[in-house]
Amino acid sequence: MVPTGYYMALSAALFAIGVAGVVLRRNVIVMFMSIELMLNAVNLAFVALGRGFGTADGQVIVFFVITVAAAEAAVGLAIMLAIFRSRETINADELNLMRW
Amino acid sequence: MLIELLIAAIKVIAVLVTVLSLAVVLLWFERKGSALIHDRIGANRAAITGLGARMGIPNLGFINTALADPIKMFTKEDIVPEGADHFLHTLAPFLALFPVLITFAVIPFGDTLKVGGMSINLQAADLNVGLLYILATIGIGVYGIALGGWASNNRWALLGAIRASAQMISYELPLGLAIIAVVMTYGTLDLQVIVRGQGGVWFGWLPRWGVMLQPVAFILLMTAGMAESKRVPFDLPESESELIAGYFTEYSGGKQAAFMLTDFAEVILVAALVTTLFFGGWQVPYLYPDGFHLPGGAFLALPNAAVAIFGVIAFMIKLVAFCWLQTLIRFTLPRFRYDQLMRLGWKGLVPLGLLNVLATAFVVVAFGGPH
Amino acid sequence: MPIMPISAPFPALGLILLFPALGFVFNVFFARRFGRSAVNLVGPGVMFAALIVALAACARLIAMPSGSSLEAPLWAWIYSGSFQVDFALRLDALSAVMVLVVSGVGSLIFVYSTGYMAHDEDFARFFAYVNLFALAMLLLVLANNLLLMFVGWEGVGLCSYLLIGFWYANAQYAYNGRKAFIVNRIGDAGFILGVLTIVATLAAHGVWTLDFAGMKAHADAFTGVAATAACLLLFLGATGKSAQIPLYVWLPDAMVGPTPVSALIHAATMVTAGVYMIARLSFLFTLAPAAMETVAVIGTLTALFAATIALVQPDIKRVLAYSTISQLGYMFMAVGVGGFASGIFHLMTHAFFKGLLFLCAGSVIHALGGEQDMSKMGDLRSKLPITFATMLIATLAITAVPGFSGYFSKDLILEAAFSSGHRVLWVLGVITAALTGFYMFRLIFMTFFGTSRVDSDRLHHVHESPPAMTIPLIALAVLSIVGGWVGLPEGLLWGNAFARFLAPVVGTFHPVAEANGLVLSIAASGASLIGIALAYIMYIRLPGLPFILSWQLGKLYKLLLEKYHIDELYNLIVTRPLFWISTYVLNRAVDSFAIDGAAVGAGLTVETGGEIARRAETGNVQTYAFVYLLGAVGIAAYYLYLVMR
Amino acid sequence: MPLWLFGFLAALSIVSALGVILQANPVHSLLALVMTLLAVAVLFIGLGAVTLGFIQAIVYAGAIMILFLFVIWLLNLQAEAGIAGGRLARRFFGAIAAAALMGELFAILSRAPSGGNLEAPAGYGSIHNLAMLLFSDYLVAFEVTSLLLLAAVVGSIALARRPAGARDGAVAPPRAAGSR
Repeated sequence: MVPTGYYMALSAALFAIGVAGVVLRRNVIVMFMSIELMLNAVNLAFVALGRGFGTADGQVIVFFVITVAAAEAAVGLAIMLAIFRSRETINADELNLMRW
Repeated sequence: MLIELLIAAIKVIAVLVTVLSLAVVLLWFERKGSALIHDRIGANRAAITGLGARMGIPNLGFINTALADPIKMFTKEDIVPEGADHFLHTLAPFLALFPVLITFAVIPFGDTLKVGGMSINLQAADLNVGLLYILATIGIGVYGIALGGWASNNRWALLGAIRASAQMISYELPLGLAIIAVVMTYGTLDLQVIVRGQGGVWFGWLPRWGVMLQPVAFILLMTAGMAESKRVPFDLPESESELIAGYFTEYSGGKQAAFMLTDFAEVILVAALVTTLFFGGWQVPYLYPDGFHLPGGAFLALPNAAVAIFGVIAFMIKLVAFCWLQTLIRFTLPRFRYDQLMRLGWKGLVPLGLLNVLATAFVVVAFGGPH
Repeated sequence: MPIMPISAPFPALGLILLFPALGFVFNVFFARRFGRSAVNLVGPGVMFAALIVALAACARLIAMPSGSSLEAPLWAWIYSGSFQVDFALRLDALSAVMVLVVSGVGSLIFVYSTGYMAHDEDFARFFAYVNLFALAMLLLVLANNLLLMFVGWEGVGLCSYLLIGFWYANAQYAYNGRKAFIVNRIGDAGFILGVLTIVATLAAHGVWTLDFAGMKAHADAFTGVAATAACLLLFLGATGKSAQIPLYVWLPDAMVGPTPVSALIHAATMVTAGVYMIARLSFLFTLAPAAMETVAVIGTLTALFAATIALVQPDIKRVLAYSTISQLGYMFMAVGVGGFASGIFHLMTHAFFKGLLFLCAGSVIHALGGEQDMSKMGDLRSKLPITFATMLIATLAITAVPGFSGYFSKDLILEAAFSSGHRVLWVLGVITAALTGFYMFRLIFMTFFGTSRVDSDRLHHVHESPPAMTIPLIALAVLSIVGGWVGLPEGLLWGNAFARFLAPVVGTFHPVAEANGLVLSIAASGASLIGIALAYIMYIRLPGLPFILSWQLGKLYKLLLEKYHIDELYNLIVTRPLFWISTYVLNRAVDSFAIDGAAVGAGLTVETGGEIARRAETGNVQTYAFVYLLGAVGIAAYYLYLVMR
Repeated sequence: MPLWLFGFLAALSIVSALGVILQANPVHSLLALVMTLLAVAVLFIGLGAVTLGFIQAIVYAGAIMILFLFVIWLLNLQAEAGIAGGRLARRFFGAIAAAALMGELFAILSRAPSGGNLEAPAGYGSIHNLAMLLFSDYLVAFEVTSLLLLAAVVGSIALARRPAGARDGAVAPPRAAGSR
């Protein structure tokens, strides 16, 4: 039996890696993937804690997270397509029209 | 403990060997089947070491061809195109083949066999969420094809890969919907339980096969399954008149063999799924654990081992029959256009599948479901 | 052993509301698609459907023991702690009379409207409004609690406003609509305060209900002061809705709406809502004698006052409008002296003959292509025979000629006034009866007799109205005659069946003074006949006399013609000061200086701040993410600090 | 789940997660992400959330990630010129901040109550168990999610469709791995 704490540590590590990806990578798609990584880290924490407390509510939350991630991916990727069509790039450093 | 491991290993090896050799047999099926339909003789030149024919030894038919084809492929040069992604180019065929092969783990090919004091479940892995597992492996199988096409650094290959992945993702939906209807009918995801649920007869003579309960799901699963295996009439990803060979244009030798093996394994997988879900799997009509109970009231007692072996044989017969059916369809129907393919999937099969699920739900609620 | 009253569930009451609601929805959303004939079918059709349901419900009610009621609790409406109000309908004897009047007269007027509005492009909007009005009015009379009744009360007010300004392209019409709405608001404020007084009074006794039945059961909670205050406030609402002194000024101006609207809303149904409300709350008003006195006096004064104005008005619809105010005064006089049943009786007969009068006037106006000035009419009886005949019947009814419906109801009111000891009011009422006879027959003579003063270019267009308009006229004429026969004098045939029917709801009238009904009746009828005779002399025998009189009594004539300058007075003491305050205090001082200054100052502050802060807006998502990350690290660090400390 | 298996899966998921952010080629990043997802899915199954593990594999790895792959192809993304470059200072401090966040999360999560590692009840994580919760306590959320999905479908179609008249040439045809 693996202690819940181990899962939490793994979750923390995955989350931090995701955060690093968002801050370090300039490619918007990879940033997006890093966000998915963070979502997964949180999902893992939900399921592990749910198991620790013997309740399935954590799993239901993860179910919703997956659904929302699907919606988010569809819309986000569509936005990227639209951006790419007009600006020919999805490099985060070059997408800075929304400023003063 | 040790003996259990041994039995498990034997089951796994048996399943793999069966599938792989069936795939080779299918290759011969294809050649002979197409010949039959095209009204020609078909492959008849292969003979062991090429001497047989000369020495007057009769051609050993499918054994020769079936052996000659793989040997030919595996001895050819393995070419990786310039500018290709080396790592992925090598990984892709196995990424495609692997998920299909492991899917067979949950297909039950026989009833429980009692040997000595042990009862052996004739199923490589007794998973109580077998159908979910099948959906998952089918979903993962897309990657091999997609990455193979992308890694080849070839426009035709990439187009083929895009077509393949779009097609497979689209047809996963009707496939899943068909499976959901079956799950609702039997109230379980365990394939062995579903097969057991198809034992016995109605009205004293009609086998209780799933196709009687879920004819629409059968058609859906068959169609979507054939689309998943990317064969005529759904072979747009590799349509030779448009894309040379689609996603495996740049493959040769053993890696191409792996891709072709994937195709044949998928055909077998569809046949296995159809058999398991709709045609009673290993169930033999009128055969019960204690022997045959014929409709007229006649009874023929059989030992457990004989019943189990009958089951396995019945399963194999049904499997081969559905493989043959797919081969026939392949050489009977012309290829779809891409828009027709998508329209059939999204506007035809998906709504049909949803309606079927709805109807099943009504029936289950109205007449009492599995619970 | 007497048969106990019962209250039976009757969910079909909801249908009475549902049909007009469906008609409203249809006319709003689908009329354009289906066209005029569909609207002409649906508009009156839903009213007839409601009428049929109402008849079925009333038949059911009459079959039950006296004092019974039908209940239809539709859904829970306001549930706030112990204060609970349901959306529930109730049909007892009083609301049965009202529902029949509203849906019956309403149906006929709707049919009439299909003819009257035949040349109007906006017929769908018209029928949408009147269907909505029917819905609100039926809700008003069917509501089983005061709050729901108020919903209907406000709803009819809204529809009245919409329909007065129906031809909104005319600025004066739109202004009149606003005037009606605003004057009604003043009354409604009184109504709301009255409701709140009742809630507060009952709540002080631990009772949280606005059900009429519940309030009646706890009527002992009202002490004299509370009852008087509540009743006076509610009566203020009634003066607004029912056009009594001092809030009557909107009704004459409301005549700019389409004539069927004047007939339905501003004569037959909506304006009687105040009378209905007081009758409905009779158990409360009887606890407040001072309020009752006020009601009676105001009613009588209004009756006399409006009748004097009606004497000289040249506009046919204005005469009828002041006549309506005057008749409403009679009704308030009746309920004020305690004759609730008589008031409701007059309400019903008035709905018949006044609706008919307006419809006939509409027919005349229709025939003359929009002419409303009686000095440009005359000698129309041969050209408009049906209109003339029916209008004459209605006029005989309103002037209380014996045998016609108005006679029975007005007689009962005057008898009630006299026998309750209000002799002065009785005298004023009789004078008003004489005035009524005069101005109504003045109207008839000026319109249908004498020499034709119609513009020559209009004369050859004059024609009798189409059957869609004349059939309702005939139906209402029949009702104007026989409608009063349900309340005959005591001892004659079935006697006053109407009062007996209503008695369980509004109580019975208790005379305090001896009175000989026959003598009183002869006196009142005599007064009416004197008025009629005067009109005959002045407008048939000596057609020059009115001019001489108006010249001789110039000042009085002018005063009456100018309606006692009440509108100007209100302008001076209410409207002008309000405008002054709006312009100089609210607009210049508060709005321009304080509010605009604050807004501009805030804007400047924000602009300057933004100028500085916007430098942080680099447009680079990753920078934002980085700052966000720093924030997250900081918060996590603070949390750790709190935990570890 | 035995500890060794957990250790293996944890290592696999961390290595592939690092792969997501360190690979220059987006397709490789994506493959690494799929690997992470599958490792986490197996962890779910090990935790008793069998259904969820398979849903993760089917929906996340099998569908959402393919969507990513499509977009990468459509946008014709090439390898990034290394992780360095651009705003170096921010990257440097960003990495430090991420590391600090990881440390803090370790510290915080190690204090989190973790329940008692109870024995899982019968049927824990099964479809039946999950469905009972979804269609009772979480029904409203479930229905709202369906609306969200519908909105996402409509929204992404509206965003991604080409304006009329720009049918051809708006996006360059996809290029495969090695083409420059």
